[in-house]
Order: sequence, then structure tokens, then C-alpha cells
Amino acid sequence: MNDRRRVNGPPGGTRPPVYASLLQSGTGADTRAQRQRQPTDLRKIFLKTGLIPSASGSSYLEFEPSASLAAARSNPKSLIPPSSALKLACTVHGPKPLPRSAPFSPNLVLTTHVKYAPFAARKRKGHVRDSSERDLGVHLETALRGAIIAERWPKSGLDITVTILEAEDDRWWGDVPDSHDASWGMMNVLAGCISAASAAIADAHIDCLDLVSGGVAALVSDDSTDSPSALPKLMLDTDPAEHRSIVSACVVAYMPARDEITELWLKGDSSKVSTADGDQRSGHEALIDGAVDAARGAHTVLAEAVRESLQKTLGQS
Amino acid sequence: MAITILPPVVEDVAPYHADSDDSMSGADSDSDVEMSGVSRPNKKPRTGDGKISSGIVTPGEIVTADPKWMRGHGTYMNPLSTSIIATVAGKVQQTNKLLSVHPLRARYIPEIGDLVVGRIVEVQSKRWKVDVAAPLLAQLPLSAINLPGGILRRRTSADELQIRTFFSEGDLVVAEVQSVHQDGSASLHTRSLKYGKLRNGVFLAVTGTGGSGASSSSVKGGVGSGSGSSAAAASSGTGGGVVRSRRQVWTHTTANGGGEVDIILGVNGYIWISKHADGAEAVSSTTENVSITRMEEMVSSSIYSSQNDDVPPQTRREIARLTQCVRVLVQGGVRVDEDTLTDSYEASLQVDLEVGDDDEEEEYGQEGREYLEGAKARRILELTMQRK
Amino acid sequence: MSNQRQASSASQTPHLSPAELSYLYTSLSLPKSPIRPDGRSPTQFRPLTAESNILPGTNGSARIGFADGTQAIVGVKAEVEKTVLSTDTLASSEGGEGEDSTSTSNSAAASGHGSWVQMSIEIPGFRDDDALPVFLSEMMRESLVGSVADGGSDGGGDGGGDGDVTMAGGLKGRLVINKRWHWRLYIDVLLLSQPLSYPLPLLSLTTHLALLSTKLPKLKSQGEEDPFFDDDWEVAEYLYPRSSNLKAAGNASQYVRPPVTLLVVSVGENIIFDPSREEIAVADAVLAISVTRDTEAGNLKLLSIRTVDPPSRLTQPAVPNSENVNMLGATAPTEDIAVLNPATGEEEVPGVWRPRRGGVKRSVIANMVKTVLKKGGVGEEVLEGLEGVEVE
Amino acid sequence: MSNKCQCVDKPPNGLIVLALIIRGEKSEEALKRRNGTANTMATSVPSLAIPGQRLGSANTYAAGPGTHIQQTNIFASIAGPVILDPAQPNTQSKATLRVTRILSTAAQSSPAAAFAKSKPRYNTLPAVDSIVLARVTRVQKRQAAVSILVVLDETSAPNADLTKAASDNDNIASILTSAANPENHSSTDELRFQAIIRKEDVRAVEKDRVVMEDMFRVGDIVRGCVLSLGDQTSYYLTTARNDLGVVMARSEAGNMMFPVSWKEMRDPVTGAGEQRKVARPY
Repeated sequence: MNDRRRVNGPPGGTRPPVYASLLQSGTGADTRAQRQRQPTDLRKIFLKTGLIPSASGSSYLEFEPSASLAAARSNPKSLIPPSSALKLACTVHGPKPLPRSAPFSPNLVLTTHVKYAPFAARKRKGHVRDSSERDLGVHLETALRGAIIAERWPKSGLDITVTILEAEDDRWWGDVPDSHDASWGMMNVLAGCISAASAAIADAHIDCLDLVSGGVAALVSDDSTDSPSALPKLMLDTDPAEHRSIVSACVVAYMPARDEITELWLKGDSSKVSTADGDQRSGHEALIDGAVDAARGAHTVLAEAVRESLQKTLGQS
Repeated sequence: MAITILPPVVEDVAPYHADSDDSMSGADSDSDVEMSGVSRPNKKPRTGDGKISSGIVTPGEIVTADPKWMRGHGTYMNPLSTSIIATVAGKVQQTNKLLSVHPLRARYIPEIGDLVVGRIVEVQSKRWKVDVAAPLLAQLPLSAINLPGGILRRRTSADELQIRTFFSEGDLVVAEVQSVHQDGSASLHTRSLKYGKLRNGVFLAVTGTGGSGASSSSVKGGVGSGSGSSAAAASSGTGGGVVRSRRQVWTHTTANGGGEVDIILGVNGYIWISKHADGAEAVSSTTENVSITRMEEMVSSSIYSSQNDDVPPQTRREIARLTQCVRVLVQGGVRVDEDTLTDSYEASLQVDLEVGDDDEEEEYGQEGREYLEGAKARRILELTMQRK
Repeated sequence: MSNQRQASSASQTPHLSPAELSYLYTSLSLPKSPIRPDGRSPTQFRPLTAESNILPGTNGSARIGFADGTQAIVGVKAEVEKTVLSTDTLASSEGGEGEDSTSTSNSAAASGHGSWVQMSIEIPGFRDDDALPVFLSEMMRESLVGSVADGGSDGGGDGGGDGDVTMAGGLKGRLVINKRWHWRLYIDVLLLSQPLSYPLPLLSLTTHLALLSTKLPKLKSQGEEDPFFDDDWEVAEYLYPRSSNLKAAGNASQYVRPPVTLLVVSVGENIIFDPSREEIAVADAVLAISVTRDTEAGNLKLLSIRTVDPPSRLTQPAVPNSENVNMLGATAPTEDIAVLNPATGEEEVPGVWRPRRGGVKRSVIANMVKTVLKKGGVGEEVLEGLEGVEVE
Repeated sequence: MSNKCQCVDKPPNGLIVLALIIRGEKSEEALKRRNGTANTMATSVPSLAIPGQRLGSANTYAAGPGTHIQQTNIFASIAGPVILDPAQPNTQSKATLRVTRILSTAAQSSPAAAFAKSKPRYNTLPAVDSIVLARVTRVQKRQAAVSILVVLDETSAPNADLTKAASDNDNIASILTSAANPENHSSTDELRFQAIIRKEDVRAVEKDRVVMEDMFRVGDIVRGCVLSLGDQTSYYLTTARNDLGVVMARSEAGNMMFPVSWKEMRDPVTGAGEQRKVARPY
């Protein structure tokens, strides 16, 4: 569908393997990683700008691997990693002149590309962007366009490219490929893309209203609780591999200085949520607030990283 | 109710009756070829009996085989025969010895002197490219506009550098067709105080001969005039739309405290309805001793403003009503001119009164009362037709 | 490239002049009673004509047209496909004790899989991998397959899901035939002309209607055998169960219904539904909100929200008279007083258009969602209206 | 802040030396911290700013480049040093706050050293009145097409005193020599902003006697001043000033020439003179 110049094999003809160890242990519940963090605890973020000299701005972002993943990597027992960690790089090219054919634009014209490295996820991605990558690109563009002061850059274009080196998967590798099948991992990837792109834009000295940062929150109903009627709980910065069932999730791009959201993507059934007594918020409101809290956390990292690179450059001269 | 879902309307498949559209154009159809009863598309080649095909002809149909006629627009002649054959679907028109076919639907074809509303699509170094719903973009040279600071000022190279401060992409202008080039593209000018950038109002495009399908907020089914004299244009075609007429620009005094509203019917089917600009009168009334050139300077300077004046909500409401009246007329296949628009506006006020009584019981009192669709639209059309 | 740019920013950015944008924005942001260019009330939809079951070669189909001539046709086709074995089915077949694996509610064999629903959108003037069709189809698909995410816990048991009223497991569960076979649903959306406004509401409503009219042939085989079906179309079952006496009781809410995605914009403090292209062009925020009926609570529930990039960010700014070089020395040099726009927090000179920048406040989002969801609100009216379309 | 930020050991991919990781903190804390910093900033202007940082009240200061106003406050919109331009009594009443892109301020060290060390950044957009260096790509009868190589620092341009301008030249010498090299010509042109010098903008005197061929040749490096943003493709430049015109050129023989008068340059090897619109050398 996407590649019109080559004849590709039938898509989806192959599947990642199913491991025998899982068959014996049923669903492999014993090897499965559980969330160790508190519901409001965020993962650490590694963020650095200005790594790619040929680009006018660049950044590299990494989510801290979960404790169990670190352990599994140092002492591999199973082929199945307990979880995945996000690693991505973002480059900004421009502002540069628009192509000759393009019409006059009084504003900066933004183009975003999000591409998974072929090895980034459990299932190999092709070299041609698929629909989920295009979808992410649109989300990212929406998030950034609200933050950029586009009228300061008439007649010019800005290309933003995000390469995902390791993606947050939609589920635990050991799970059957079909369990909670919605692409929850994409939302974490998007949040990472937003924060990284924001840092790269600041690195390129493009005018923006604020450092826009991404955050994820989810309503999770894990089977660990005995009563099946338990309401889903709100968790920030969820790693899909650590949860059996994510009921709904939400990612925001948020600008703390203005308390504004430039991009919101919420999906799943958020009608039921276990909230604290006296909390009158409905499920989706709690979810959005949670995601904003997560984005605030990411913003502090973002601000530090930008400030640090600034000081470093000034120190050199 | 937030949503209205209607069953699909089955198109009337009965054969076309040439008379059916005469309700409004009958009065001035004198230039039409005599019509005799029902005309069906007649593909049967007629031999040279001197008769002229009447009513609607379709491409390929022989209009006449009589050599005494000259062929006009919309026809062609086989070099080996004397038959005049239609190339477009439309009405046959006869001007002395000239036979031409006026298309039922076509794009606007510019003619010298037309008052048009256009949208700037491209700024070049010495001219603008303007969308006037014609097949080709029109051009507006920098030399054909009134430069600020007096109309007699010479164009300098500084003006070229700041060409975008006069008009830039997206701006709407009202202009006049100054000349038509060989390829049919128009050259415009705004060298008059009544032309220039449009502000304080809304834009409306009517499709058909007058408008382009790609334009925003277009209304389907409208037919502007093709070419030809205004009388012929008024009578040709089955649909509505803007036609060349006595007045393309006038000021309408609205009801409900809306004040005065300016209406510009571009011949090309682009319509601008805005709050009345006081313009020259206001300037002259406040400063009586101002010389005429000075006054023109003052008026012309606001030609390039892109800042709206304060338009009160009542005026906005009546402007919205007028735009809908245009839509109703177009959808009803009635041509749009000063008379029909004024009539339909009056009718819409009357309908409002009628409907207002029934509406009182309903919970959603004011909800969407200004939306003229369906039954309301039919009633307005009915009333408009009665007034004629 | 320019095509892609247009596609991703909500709709082809209409070239509107700053004066038009300013006029529209002010009209639409009038407190309490916005004046829409076509006179509609804020929650009023454009009237549309609708019919369903128009394509005999499909399992279900619908056509919806707006008065401006834009039309969409949706055809739904269902095919039988073999379910790829997953771990727990393997486990149960090998161990021969499938009974005790009651906790396998997450498995695809029981609750279905989202990839079984495939959606493609064809919009004239766009390639099928352009951003707009991809974005639209992802948006509509995710609310469709995610519509009952928590239904798995009680709907996991039965293999058939054959027409029970509550339709446990939602659409995905309904597609399960048995542990080895399932239906694959192809939803093909065709827009018949270049979109005059952002086509989302039209496509979503048409898809909803087509799914309502979709029938699956009646299963004649039993249990785990290879499925075969009754060829009598009369006895085929609706994908989404319908009741013949729907009008009789208010129990319509019991039926699972496909979601609808509504396009909502905010201009100033007003919230406007089914915006036209010009209205989107000046919107502060554009949200696509998917809702469906909550079978348990009887009201509406939210399925997804996506922000759509408002094209107002890419518009041309106006020049205030005080800064206009062509007006120097003209009318009295009145100092334009900048006023704070409460919706954007920017200082603006009245009547001068500024491209929007920044995002949207949380309170505005909450307000927009509330307007959709509230009892007797727009969402319910739209669902009721669609329910009323005759399906023969 | 230090209790929340910590430097950790080397990250997995050895690329990065200095690491900054912030433990996920509860939002209330984050909020508190933000408010805290905001309060302190209200009193004094920070020396460094990052986008979205509040710099001061719009009632006290005027907003300069690199900042924007929101809710009567001035916020930074780029990352960089904050510079406070004092109020000029006759023109403006408020001091102007701006954030500069130039990562070396003249105050920090000697200007020449600062320029030499800081890596040149190209992402300043040409604006009206900015001085640019451009390479001639085409000479026509009525105009010359050029491609803008670098936009010179806008702060030094108006008062281009000798030392500073000289340091400018030092700094960009490397760019110029590589740009003047014919081998590098074709590849990067799409990435540069295009501009046009119209015949009437070449010089201030004897405008009608200008012959474009005798003013510019393809490959020349020209110092020009931006007149207008122009149409959708090109900017408009002027060289109608003594300090504007050709700064570097190669002769027919391919040697770098030196200026001998305001309209002539000479090849040091062959001794042949060629006509140019020469910029005043310093």
C-alpha cells in the first residue's frame, strides 16, 4: 500500500515466535515484570541536545529501563525481555528556504517525520513508513505547531525527523501478540518524540512559546487485585509491558508556562476510574490531568537539558 | 434537534420541459428562439428545411442546416456542410443572423467592464494573480492600482518592493476587468475609489457559470451569466446565480437594527456582503473644506487596510441572513440580483414571523432560527416569486 | 510536499483574507450566541440525506450526502479468516484441559483482535498514504475496535457471541466465530468529491450507518468445526443487534452501537459542532471526539479524543492600521488599544487578525467533552437520529 | 533542585559524557518549584533564558527579539543570554529585553576571539536591513541572482566599526573560501535563501549607466543589504552603498583579486584588471 515502486511480500506473513517456556507456565505470569514504581512515579529521562553537528538542532532521549530490564540484560535468563525502553534521536534541519514550487508562506512551514528503526520493535518494521508512523508524524506536528512562533520565520521551512531506535512495545513480549492489542506503546513513543523534538527545536534556536513536553497517563486494571469488579486505577508514565490490561490511556503535549495543551490523544474507555474520595473529576479529566502531571515532570528534565547545553556552549567561547 | 437527517430525494426523471423554467424568465425571453411545446433532445439530423432547433440543444446536435445563418459561440460547422452544430449543452440564441448556444453551466468568461470580486492567489514582483473563477487566473498589474498618497502618484521601485503591503495572498479585492487577453484571461484594475480590498463582511461563492467548485463555501447549482448582453444573460439558463445587471453594487437597509449593508455581486459569481462603509460621505461630512483631491487621498488610503471596523452583532446577524438568502435563491435556481435578493430578504423576515408563532411551543425556542433550510427555504422562494 | 502540508493541518487551509478571518472569528466568538455564517445554532448540524443498504454486494452499506454536494459511501464486507493460534489455545489443545484456563480472557480467540477490522479511506485528491486519510482512518478505527475494552472479563467464555443483546466483547468479540475462525471486517470509505470541509463528521456518520445495516450470515456449524453458513439472507443476523420494536421502549440504550466521531471546535468561549471549513479556519482548538452508548449506564461514554491541528495557526496576519505603511498620514492617527483576548491570552487589536498560537486550556477541553456527553446533548441526538434511518 | 537532579554513571551508549537525569517527581512539587522560580524572576532579570521562561513584566520592559508577550509578561522564546538594552530617553521609555542567538557576547572576551571560537550558526533569517554575504549565481541584463551564504550579526551591522567588521571577515573567511571555490557551488544552493539584486539597486549614482556584466560575475562574493522579503522565491538586496558590493572575486584566470578602486579589481598574478562594483575595503 505504501511502497509503490517495489513489489513487497505480503504484509504480516510472518509472526514473532512464541516461546515454549510460556506454554508450560501458562501465561508466564511468574516471569512477567510488574510495575515497581508508585502510580505517580515517573521514569527517569536521559536527554541531551546538540549531538549531531550537521543538523541545526538535535537531541537524544532515553527512558530509564525498568529495574527488571536492567537485571535481565545483565544476566539474561530468557529471550524475552521483561520490558522495553524508549530510545530515540531527533534532528531539526532549517530554517531553510521553501522549495521553489511551494507557495509563499508568511509562517514557518513544519514537516515532521517519525520513523522506527527496523529493529526498534518486536515485530520488524519496514523501511517505508507505515500508517502508524505517519499517524505519529501528524500527532507530533500538531503538538509542535502550537508551540512554535511560526510568524517569526516567513518563507522558510523546518524539517523535524525523529528516529526511534528502541520503541516501547505495545505489550509484554511474552504475551500473545493479541493481548490488549491497542497500540499503547505508540503513546509513550509519541510523548518521547514531543519532548525530544522540543529540545531539538530549542537547540536550533527556533522561537517557541515554551518547551513543550509530552506525558502519558493510563487507566490500568491489573488482574493482581482479587475482586474483578475493581475499578481501573490511574497511573502515570505507564510501561505497557508491565501491565496486563490497560483500559485507556492519554498522551498530551503540554506547555507549563501557559498551562495549555497543544496535542491531546486519548483513547479507550475512561468512563470508570477509582478516584480518591471527594474527587469529582470524571475519568477522562483525571486521565488528562495525570498526563499533564507526567508532562510537567518531563518538562523539568527538558529545561535542565536545554539550560545545560546553553551553559556549555557559553563556557566554550 | 441538533441533526436533521432526510431521506434521499429521488430526482425527477420526467423529460425536460422547456417551459418549466419560464416562470421567472418569461417576461424577457424575447431574444429566445421561438419555442414550440415540448422539446426533447433531438439527435435526428435535420435536413435543410430552414428550421432552427429550439429550446435545449446538446453537443453534436444540428442546430440548423439552413445556410442563411451565421454560427456564433457554442457551435461549429463542418467544412463540408452548411449545418451549424452545437458544441455545448444549452439554449439556442439568435441575434439577427447569428446563432449561438449559451451553455447551461459554464465557468465565468471575463468581459471588459465586468465588476468582479477576486481573491489574490499569488504575488509576483510587479503584479498579482487573482482568482476570479474564470478558467485562467486574472492578473492585476501594480500599475493598475491606486497608490496611496494620491491617485496621480507615479509608481516607483519602492512600490515594487512593498507590493505585498497592498494586497497579499488570500486578500479579496473588488475590481473591474480592464482588458481580456487572447487566451481569455483577464487583466483587472482598481483605479477607482469604489474598488480595493474588502473588509467588514463575508464572502460567498456561487458555482455554475459564475463560481468555481473548488472555492470555499460554494453553493451548488448557481449559474452566473455566460457571455452576451445582459438581457440575454438574464433569460438564459435555468438556474440562478449572478448575472450582469443594472446594479452590481448597492446598499441595503436591513431590519432588526442591522443598519446599512453593502452588497457587491461580482459578475463572476463571487459575492461580498459587508457593513456599509461610510467612505467618501463620512469624510466629506466631517471635513467640509477638504479639497476633492485631499478627500480622495483619505479615502484611498483605507483601501489597503486589513483591519476590520467594529461591526455590531445586529449587523452581523443581518449579513448572515442575506448570505443565506443568496444561498436559498441559488438552490432554488433563481438568479441573484438586486430585486430578487431584496425580495427574498423581505420574504425571510416574513417567514420568520410566521414560523415564530409555531416555534413558541417548542423547547428550543431560538435554536437555529436563523438557519434557512428546507421548509423555510421553500417558503421564502415562494414569497419571492410572488413578489415578482 | 505542499500537499502533505495541507493534509496534516486539519483541512486544506482555505485562503481567507485576514479581514474575513477576523470577521468570522468575532462573529463566532460573540458571547452566548455566536453568529455562524450560515445561521445555524452552535450545536446544529448541516442537514444531510442518508440511506443505507444501497450496495447489494456488501454486508452493509450506507450513503450520506450534504446539501453542498459532498457525499460519502461506505461499504462493509465481511470475510471468514482463520485465527492464528496463540499461546493459550496451544496450551489448551496440547494439555487437553481448556476448561481451567478461565483466566485467558485476554486471548484473541475469545475477545477478538483489533486488526480484524480494516479500514481504508479514499479521498479524491489524496494518495492513500497521505497524512489525512491515514489520520482519519486511524482515528475512526481506534474508537471502533476499542469500543468495549473491559468487556473481556465477562464475555470471554462464549465462542459465538451470536446475537446476544449486550454483545459482550464489543465489535471484536462479535467477530469471533469459534476458537479457530473469525470474521474479518473490511470497511471501505469513499468520498465522492474533493472535501469542501474537514470530512470527518461525514465519514464517521456514514460508517456508523453502514455498520448498523451490516448483516453477517447465520452460522450453521457448531462449536469448533470449520464454519459454514446459511445462505438465506433473510435469516442473517445484524452485526450490531437491532430490535424490531425499538420504538416501543426506551431500551435502545441496551444495544451496543458503533461509535460516532464528532468534530467540535472552540472559538473564543463558544463551542461549535459540525463546523464548516471557514469555521475551522478560525478555530482556537479542533477536537475529534468519539462517543458511543454505554450499555450499562445508559448514557454516553467517551472512547477517544484527538486534537486536530487548527489551520488558524497557518493563516496570514493582518496589519493594524497604525502600522500600515500605506495609511501613514491618512486618517487621524488613532492609537489602537490592544485588548486581552481571554481565550488566547494574547493582546490583540480588535478587528486585526492574528494567527492563533499556543494550545488549549484543559477547562476548554473538559467543556467540549461535556457538551458532547451530557444527557440529551448533541451526542445522544446524533445517535438517535442515525438510529432512525430506515434499514430495510 | 540538586536533590532532584543527579549525574549518573555512563549511559549505555558511551556517546554521552555528561548525563542529567531527573527522578520523576510528583507534580505538586514540580508546580511548587516552578512558582518559586517565577517569583524570584519577577525581581531580577535572569542572565540566561530558556524558551517559556518569564523574564519580566511588560509594564516594566519592552519586548525585543527572542521574546514574546503573554498576559502582560515577557517570556523568552529561544534559549540564550538575556540582554537588557537601556531605555533611550528620546525614542523609547522602557528598557528592551531581548534574548540573543549569538552565543558569545562581546562583553565576555575580546570580540575577535569570541567570533573565532564560537561556531557559526546559520539559522538567522535574512530580514529587511540585515547585511548578508551572498554568492552570485547568475548575471542577467536587468538583475543578478545571488544565494545568501550568511547573515551577519544584526547588532554589529549598523555601527560597523573597523575592528568588528574585520573580525567578521576573519570569522567567515573559511565559509567564503569554501563558497568561492567553484567546486562547491552546485550542491548547497537549494538549502540557501535566494535573492536578487536589481539593476537599479546596484549603486546609488549613475543608475541608468549600470551594466550588470561589469558589476558582478558568477562566483563573486557580495556584501549586500536586504531591501525586502520579495516574492515567494527571492529576497531583494541592494549594494547601493560604499561599504556594499563585491568583497571577493576571482579573475578570469582563476586567481583571487584585490580591489584597486570602487569599480575595479586586479589579478595579482596576471596584473589584469576587471570591473566590479567593489565594496569599500577596510
